[in-house]
Order: sequence, then C-alpha cells, then structure tokens
Amino acid sequence: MTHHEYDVVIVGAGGAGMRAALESSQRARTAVLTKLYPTRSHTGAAQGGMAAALANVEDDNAEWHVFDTVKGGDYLVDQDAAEILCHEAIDAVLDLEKMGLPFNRTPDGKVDQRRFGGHTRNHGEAAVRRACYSADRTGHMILQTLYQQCIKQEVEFFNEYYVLDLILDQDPQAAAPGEEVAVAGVVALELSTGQIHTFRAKSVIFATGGAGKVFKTTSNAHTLTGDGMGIALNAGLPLEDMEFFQFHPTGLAGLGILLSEAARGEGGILRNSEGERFMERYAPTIKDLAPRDMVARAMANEVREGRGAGPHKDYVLLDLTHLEPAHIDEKLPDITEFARTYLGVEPYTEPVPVYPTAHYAMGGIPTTVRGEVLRNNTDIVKGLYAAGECACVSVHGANRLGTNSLLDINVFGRRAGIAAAEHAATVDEAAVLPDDAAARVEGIVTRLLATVSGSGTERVADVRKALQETMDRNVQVFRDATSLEEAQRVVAELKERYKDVAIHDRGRRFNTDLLEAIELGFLLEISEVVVAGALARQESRGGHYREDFPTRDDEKFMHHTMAYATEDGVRLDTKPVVVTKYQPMERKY
Amino acid sequence: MWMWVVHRVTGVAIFFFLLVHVLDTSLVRVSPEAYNEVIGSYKTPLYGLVEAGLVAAILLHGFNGLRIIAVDRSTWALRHQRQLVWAVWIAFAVLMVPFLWRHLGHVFGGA
Amino acid sequence: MMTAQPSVRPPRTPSGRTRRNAEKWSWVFMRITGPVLLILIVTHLFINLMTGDGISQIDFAFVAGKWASPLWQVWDLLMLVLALLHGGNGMRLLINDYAHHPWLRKVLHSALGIAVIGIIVLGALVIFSFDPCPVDADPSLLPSFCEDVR
Amino acid sequence: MTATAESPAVGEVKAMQVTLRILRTNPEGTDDHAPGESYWQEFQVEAHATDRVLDALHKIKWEQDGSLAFRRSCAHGVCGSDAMRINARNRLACKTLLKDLNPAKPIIVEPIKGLPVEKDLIVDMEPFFASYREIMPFLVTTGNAPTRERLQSPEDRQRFDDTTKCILCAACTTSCPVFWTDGQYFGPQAIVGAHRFIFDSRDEGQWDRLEILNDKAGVWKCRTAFNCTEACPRGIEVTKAISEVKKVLTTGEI
Ligand SMILES: Cc1cc2nc3c(=O)[nH]c(=O)nc-3n(C[C@H](O)[C@H](O)[C@H](O)COP(=O)(O)OP(=O)(O)OC[C@H]3O[C@@H](n4cnc5c(N)ncnc54)[C@H](O)[C@@H]3O)c2cc1C
Ligand code: HEM
Ligand code: SF4
Ligand code: F3S
Ligand code: FES
Repeated sequence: MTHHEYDVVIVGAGGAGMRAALESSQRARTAVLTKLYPTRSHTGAAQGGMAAALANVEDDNAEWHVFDTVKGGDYLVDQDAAEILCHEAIDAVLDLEKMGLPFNRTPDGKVDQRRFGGHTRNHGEAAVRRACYSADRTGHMILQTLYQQCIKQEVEFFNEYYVLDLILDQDPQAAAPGEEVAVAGVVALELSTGQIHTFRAKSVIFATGGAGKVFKTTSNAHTLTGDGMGIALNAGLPLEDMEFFQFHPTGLAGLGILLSEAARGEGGILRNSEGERFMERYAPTIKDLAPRDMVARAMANEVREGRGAGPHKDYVLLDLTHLEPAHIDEKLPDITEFARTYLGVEPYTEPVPVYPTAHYAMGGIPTTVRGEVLRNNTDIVKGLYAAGECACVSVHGANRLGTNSLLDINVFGRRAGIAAAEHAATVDEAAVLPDDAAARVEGIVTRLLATVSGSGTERVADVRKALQETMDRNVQVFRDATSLEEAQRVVAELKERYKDVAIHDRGRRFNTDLLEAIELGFLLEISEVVVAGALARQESRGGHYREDFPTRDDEKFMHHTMAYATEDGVRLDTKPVVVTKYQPMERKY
Repeated sequence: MWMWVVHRVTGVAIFFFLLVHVLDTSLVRVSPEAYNEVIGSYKTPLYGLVEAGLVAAILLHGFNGLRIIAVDRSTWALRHQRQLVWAVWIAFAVLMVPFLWRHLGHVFGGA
Repeated sequence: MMTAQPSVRPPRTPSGRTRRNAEKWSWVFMRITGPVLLILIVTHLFINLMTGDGISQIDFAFVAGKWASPLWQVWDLLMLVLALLHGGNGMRLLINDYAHHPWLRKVLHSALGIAVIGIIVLGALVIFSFDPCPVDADPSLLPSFCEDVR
Repeated sequence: MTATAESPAVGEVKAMQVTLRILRTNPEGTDDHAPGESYWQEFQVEAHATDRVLDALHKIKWEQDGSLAFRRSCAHGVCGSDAMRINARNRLACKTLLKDLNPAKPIIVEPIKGLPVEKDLIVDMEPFFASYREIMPFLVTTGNAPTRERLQSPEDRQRFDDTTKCILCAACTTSCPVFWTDGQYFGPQAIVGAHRFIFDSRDEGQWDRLEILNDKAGVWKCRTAFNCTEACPRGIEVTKAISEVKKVLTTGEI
C-alpha cells in the first residue's frame, strides 16, 4: 500500500474533473485520479454543442436561457443554480475559445451557433441558435482542449487509478445536524499493479460522470458505471433526484449509439413508418426540437401504436435525406459515419433507424452552487465537492436540455475547482486518515480474488445483463407501479446473487475482471435508488413518466428526492426546490 | 509500407554494389589484364543475372524515389499514392522487359 | 511501484541542436540528388548495356574509349560522387534507425564515412589519372586509338 | 409495458461461429505459461456479422475467460481506448465489424506494436503520450487576450480541421515501420498533434513546435510509408499533415 498527501484530490478527468483541475492546480497542490486516461473520458463522446447566449448569430440573452432551462427541467430546477449556469455560460464558452478550442465559425469569424431542443427565443416563441459547437464533436474538442491545458499547466495525473472509497472523519448519517463532518481522503486501486493507494487531502472533488450502464440500451460508455455516486452512497451521503434519467430520442436502433440532437437542429426530421412527421402532433410549435423527454415519449408512443418502422416495427426514422450532402459533411460528419459503420445505412439517401437510448442522469450527488457536497438538506461535508454528471446542483431538474451538460461541467467544474483550492488554503491539516482507511477496499478486493478458486457461483456478466435488461424493460421511457415493483424485486434478487459472484482472473495486474465485478456493485446500488425514487414519485415530470400518474402533481411532488442507503434499504426524503422567478406552468411547446 | 521496404532494400543493394563496382573499375589503373579478368567473370550467366537484378533495383528505386518526391510535393499525388505505386511497377516493367530481352540475349547468346 | 508521470519522461535523446537543420538538408539533398542520379545512371546503363553488344562489350578498351572524352569523365565523376553521397546518406539514415547503441552507431557511422570518402577519392583518382594506353600493356587489350598515340 | 424492443435489429442477421486467435501475455504467469511469455490462444464465440470485434472480445471475457485484458470505453470509436492489431492491421476493435473481416477464417488479434506489452492487449501508452506532451500541444498566445473570442475565419478554421479529430488512439504511431525500428521517432501522432496548432491562425508557438519537429527524431524520420494514414480510424490524412509540416520547414512559410 502506498500513501499520498495532496491539498486537493480530484476524482475523474472528464470535462468536469479537468476544468476543476485547471483552477485548483493553479492555487493548490492537486492530484487528478482517473480510472481512464483523461482523453478516454466520455465527455469526448458529446457531439452537439454547448449552450451560451452569446447572441453571435441572432438575438439572445442569458435570461431566456434561464427560462428555457427551468421550463425544460419541468420546474424541478433550482433556479438560483440555473441563473448561475446561464449567466456564466458566456464566459465559459469564451474561456474555452481562449484555451484554443476550435469552434465552428460564422463568416465574420465569431463562434458559430445552432439550434437545439428546448432552447427558445423570448420564453418559448421560437427555436433560437444558442448551441456553440464544433461540427458534431464538441465534447471531443472540449476534452482535448482541457487536456491540452492540463499538459501546459503540468497537472499531475494518476491514470488508471480506480477510486473505490471515500473516507470522511465521521459517519455523516450519524452526525447531528449542524455538526461538522470533513473529508479525509480517498482509496484507490492502481490498475497496472493492483496496488491499493490511499490519498489524504484537504479537499476532494468527485467528477466521475454518469451511470448509464444501469441500462442496456445506452449512449454511455462501458466505463460509466456510476462509481462516484455509488461511493458517495456507501459513505453515507445522499443521492438526489436519481429517478430522473434522460432517454435521448435518437440512439441508433438496437445499439444505443447516439446521433446528436444537432441532427434535428440542422434540419433532420423524425418520421414514422407512414412517413409522417409525427412530432407535429406532439409539439406543434417547435416540433422535432421539443425537449428530449417529450420527443422520446412521442417516439415510443408511435412504436407502441404500431407506426414503428422496420421488420419488427420497433423504431422510427431520422430523415436527413433532404439536407445537402455537403452540409451534412460539414456539420454532422461523425454521426453520419456511425450510421454507415454500424447500421450500413447511407444517411444522404436513406433515413436512419433510431430509438430512445438511456443517456443522462439528471440526479446525482447533491451539491450547493459552489460544488460543496450536501450530507442532508442543509449541511455540507467540509472539503468535499462534486461536479459534472455525477453531481446534482440541480440545474437540470427533471429533464436536461441538450447542450446544458457540457455547460454544466465547465461552469460547475470551474466553481468546484476554485472552491476546493480555496478551502484547502484555509485548513492547516487535512482530517486524519485512519490507519485502516483502506480496509473496506482491501476487504472487497481480497474477497473477490478469493472467488477465483471457485467459491462463487455467479458470473458478473450474467448478473449485469439481468440488471440492464430489467431496467430497460421496466424503468425506461414509460413506467408504472407494476413495472417498477417488478424492477425492485429483480434488483433485490440480483443484489443477493451478487454476493455469490466469482471472477476468473487471479492476478493483481490489470485485473479488469475484478474491476468489472466492483463496478457491478455500484450499478446495483444505483439501480435500487433509481427504482425507489421512481416508485415514490407518483406523478409524471420531465424524464420520469408514470403511466399510472400521467400528469405533473405540483401539490405533492414539487420537491427533490433525497435517497440514503441504510441497513434496511433505501431511505427517501425530500428537499425543497429553489424557485426565484419562474412559477411552474404547464409545459407546452 | 511494402514500397518502403522495397526502396530500402534496393537502396542498400545498390550502395554495396556501387562500392564493389568502383573498386573493380579501379583496376583499370592497375592493368588492363587485371581489369579484363575481373570484368570477364561478370560475363558469366550467373553474373549476368546479378547485373539484371542490379538494373532492376536501380529502376525500381529510382522510379519509387520519384513517387516519394511527388507524394511529398503534391496533394493529388499524396491522395493517389496507391495508384502511383502501380505506375512505378508499370514503368519498371516497361523498361525492364526490353532490357531483359536484350541483356539476357547478350548474356546467354554468347555473343 | 509505478507512479504517475506528471512531467515528461524523456523518451529520446535530443540531438543537441548543434546542426540545427542537418536532417532537413539531408532530406532535401536526397530529393535533389535522386532525380539527377536517375538521369545519370539510366543513361550510363543504357550506353553500357543496351547499345552495341551490351555487357559483353565491356572491357578495358571500352572503358578507356569512353574516358577519353571529357564528357564521360565528368559524367562518371558526377555519378560517382552523387551516388556515394546519396547512398551514403541513405545508409546513415538506416544506421540511425537500426543501431540503437550509441557506440555501435559511432562505429558504423565512422566505417561508412571512411568507405564513402575512400571510394570517392579512389574513383576520382582513377578517372583523372587514368592512362588509356599504358606503355607496358598488351596492345590487343587497348582501345584502337592507342595505335595512333604510339 | 414499455416500448423498448428486444434489440431492434435492422434487418435480421444470423448468428455464426467465429474464431479469434489472440496473442496473450500474462505478467504474472499462468499455470501453463511463464510470467511475461507471449502465446497464442484460440477462442470460439457465437456472433453476428454486424457485431464488432469488441463484442466478440467481450463475449470471451464475459463467458469464457475473465482474465482476458483489453482496454475499452465508448464502444463507438471516439475515445481511442481499444486500438489493436486485427488481422495484421491496426484498428479500433469497436469500429471493426466481423463482416468486414472474413469471419470464416480465424481473426487474429494482437496488441499494437512498438509499445511495451503490459498484459494481453494492453500496452504501456506512456511513451506515446510523452511524445504528444513534448510537441507543446496547447495554444500559445502572447499579449492580452481579447474580451470576446479571438476571431478566426471559417477558411482559417478549415486548415487544421482534419488534425483536430485525433483521439490519441496510437493506431498510427504503432503502425509506422520507422517507429517500430526506432522508438525515438516522435511518431505520426505527435506530428498530427503539432499540425493541429501549427496551422491554427490563433497560435503563436508554431516555430517552437516546428523547431522540436526539425530534430533528428522529428518529421524527417517519416519515410512516407502511409501505414499511419491507412490505420487512422478517424480518417485523418496523417501523411498529408506530416507532408505539410515538412513543407513549412523547407519553405519557412506557414
Ligand atoms: C454520446 C453523448 C453525447 C452527448 N452530447 C452532449 C452535448 O452535445 N451537449 C451536452 O451539453 N452534453 C452532452 N452529453 C452529456 C455530457 O457529455 C456529459 O454529461 C458530460 O460530458 C459528463 O462529463 P463529466 O466530466 O461529468 O464525466 P465524464 O466525462 O464521463 O468523466 C468521468 C471521469 O471520471 C473518471 N472516473 C469514473 N469513475 C472513476 C473512479 N471510480 N475512479 C477514478 N476515476 C473515475 C473517468 O475516468 C473519467 O475521467 C452527451 C453525452 C453522451 C453520452
Ligand atoms: C536512380 C535514381 C535514384 C533516385 C531517384 C533516388 C531517390 C531516393 C530518394 C528520394 C530517397 C529518399 C527516400 C526517403 O526519404 O523516404 C532515397 C533514399 C535512398 N537511396 Fe536513393 N535514389 C536513387 C539512386 C540511389 C543510388 C544509386 C543509391 C545507392 C548508392 C541509393 C541509395 C539510397 C539509400 C540507401 C536510401 C535510403 C533508404 C531509406 O532511408 O529507406 N539511391 N533515394
Ligand atoms: S492520428 Fe488517427 S490513428 Fe493517430 S492517434 Fe490520432 S486518431 Fe489515432
Ligand atoms: S507510417 Fe510512418 S513513415 Fe511516415 S507516412 Fe506514416 S509516419
Ligand atoms: S472503445 Fe472507445 S474507441 Fe473503441
């Protein structure tokens, strides 16, 4: 075992982690721990754009952006956070540009912008061009640019270090309200050697990204297993609004690989088997550019009502054939390439089969607008921060608008980085890391390695597959009490089976078998929370649609869900939503 | 990649041949007898074949050298480098066939 | 234990920048000499192997006959020098690619240098100090014009 | 309940048997093999023609031999984790469909060449990233930054578009025969990385970068073998980028 001491430790080197690192490494001794090489992070898969009311191509302002974000999030958004997000958006984009990000340009040399779902002019009048973009690889450019800046600043990376535990100075659930709980450090497994490392730090930032792998059909990477969320939960911290998961309308049918909303922003049209532009029925004003939850439901509904295309009538079509090939090549080169490579479909001439795919976790580790992690509705954990998809500030509420996440990781990644470094400067000594800090991780590793000799009976892949299929079947675009109870039962059963999983690789070095087993543990816990939250929320709001409760119920459910892991399962609590300017209204587009 | 190997191998082959070639030609300074004796051995069929190989190497290396230069200079050539590889082989064949026909005629024809 | 590598672990030996553009000029040189050599050598080969009786005509007399003309003297000298420099530089590149030990590299480089210079000097001497009609030689081996000289 | 279909396939494809021949290395040894020894192992899996090689590898790992080690993340060719040598060509396992490989014959899978093998298909990427770091892969500017964005015309933006696509997968560098023989060579990726900034009209560090590439281990090592261009999963014209850098160095004009 090796021990390290830093002022700030950042877990995750995606957009949020590296944006934080750029700030904190200027101010404090910072280490970035990441289970992947930084450039492999899933931020690099983001395609369409990053929202900011730059008004480079048409009239726009940050206030409209706030409104769209709140409305898009079905009023579950904390409006103070949304205001920060949208007002700081402009600098966030300009900062990236100054770091060298190669945005697409307008003829007069400014950052170009395009339309995206749910982003409107003057409170919903018409779609507005707000997404700053770089072809359909905006996330790739952000990730590369941030990594390049990290190289310039000589940020210290620990690549392929899996953080598996968070150490606090006391149990946050046992601590009385108002009592101080502080972070002490994290425990990580180094992939190349199998060695366990402890990191003691004054500040720790979690930026571990999403948890899309709880579903089978997802746009998310194999490595997005919700580790950060799971670790927080295990450490006695709550997760907020986990029942809200975004299903992106246009995943490649059967595969889940994403085709950016930019395809529709650039003029693509969704059609059913009859060739009908069905979104005209669901969102007469902005049609195909309605927010994702609505479009995904509309698509699923078309399929349910028998208007799906294909041999099994189980997908709809994204039609780009009326666009100029040159325009497609310039604005959407990658996603059209995906259609060619993976489905053998030529988007110039044929419509592309698409179906909703699990995409984004609106919920996560609850934080303040400075990125401080909450341990209940009001108290923060000293020195602990979270940012990016693993966090929930709540700027996305019940449904995230496209392009608001790349914005989120930059705005709140930056804020968390600054706050963490400033906090580290105010404390002399980090909290004590107990001698047995690594005991839990060692226990898990030793137990799993022991299964190699044949003590376990279950295969990791089987349990994971069963979990993902259950989640896809029961907790997807449409949910109801029956499906959710079924999911709850299956997840509980799988948690039992998980206790018997066995691995094959007995080595210490690059034991990815072992890590997949650990990741599965996180997936199971997160699924449990998602299902519990979804069952309790007897209304439909944003990405969460209950067929047995098809309308929004502001009387009973205008609040965030706070979920805690306890001895006897998930305990749910609520947290009020911060409303400043915009009172909930019906959501029509 | 394979043209790179060909270029390298032929380059080295020519280089070593050249060393030997200059040395043997130097024998003209020693005496006509010595020179003619060595050159005489070049006139055996075996050496005739080696000689043919050398010419082949030079032509291949030379034409491929032109291809490399073209590729470095023009985007068109760069994008059509595969076709240019064919062009090298064709040019090579066009020159080699008549040469071989004549050369091997001399070598084996005993003239 | 493997630690993270924040700073650049030098994967290569810097050249020391004593000859800043050396590799660039070497590259340009190869591209200039190549085509020139192509013309020189193809003509050379054509004359020696294709015209007249081909390879069987080559003997002392043939060579002497050619070198009597200053054109062929210069031609062959140019060919000799360029080919050796081009080939020698090519060999140097190869050594750089394959010889990884500094000492081995040094040895090979020196050997190459000596060979190239030696051969150029030797060749040049031969071409210019060449006497087409050595006095003590068997006249039947000499080019026909030697009879006039005698 | 929900409208999720069981994997809505586009056109039905029949399952078939494919054989994968994988070059394996275990740093800690196995019952039959010494630590660090490389050996071939064959696996048979049931797969569809439209499956990726990555799917087949996963099937092996998940159903037959959990100790098989390889890197992967995004599974659709954008993160650069899974470059490997498949049937003697460098490719991304997640972007290579079985149907494009003649699955009737065994599919040969090896780690990329020229970097130290750590385990099975995992190689040490550190030397590769070190080369990238050395060419100053970040925008260099002097003077005060403008309050808004730096302007750049679409034409100027277009000049370096191709090389911004790089995902640092190393398929190019580890397919280059010059890199195989001399690991000192920066390799095509580093040149691509430098090209991205050299031709960016906003950058002012071009000449420092060019100076680095004008070195013995720099661009002049490239012998236009084109393996890099053929290997690049992002379709970057790597050799063209290298050529453009050479041109700038010889003409002195950007
Ligand atoms: C296909 C796709 C397209 C998208 N397009 C857009 C778009 O156009 N616009 C937009 O705004 N948003 C988009 N999004 C959403 C957005 O890209 C993500 O939400 C965002 O990039 C998340 O960034 P992150 O930094 O939080 O996490 P990530 O980029 O996922 O990074 C997570 C990091 O955490 C590390 N990590 C994870 N677990 C551990 C652990 N246990 N130990 C150590 N390190 C760990 C990983 O190594 C990685 O470095 C898209 C998402 C997807 C999937
Ligand atoms: C016939 C005309 C010739 C042409 C057009 C030519 C052209 C070239 C060119 C352009 C290169 C550089 C290749 C590169 O940088 O990738 C080269 C390399 C080389 N040449 Fe020639 N050349 C010719 C004749 C010769 C001769 C006569 C010799 C031997 C004495 C020779 C030996 C070499 C060698 C050894 C290399 C290095 C190969 C390598 O690095 O892979 N060449 N040639
Ligand atoms: S240039 Fe292409 S092959 Fe090389 S690292 Fe970049 S993406 Fe991979
Ligand atoms: S393969 Fe290597 S030699 Fe040059 S063209 Fe590519 S870098
Ligand atoms: S897994 Fe990301 S490139 Fe293949």
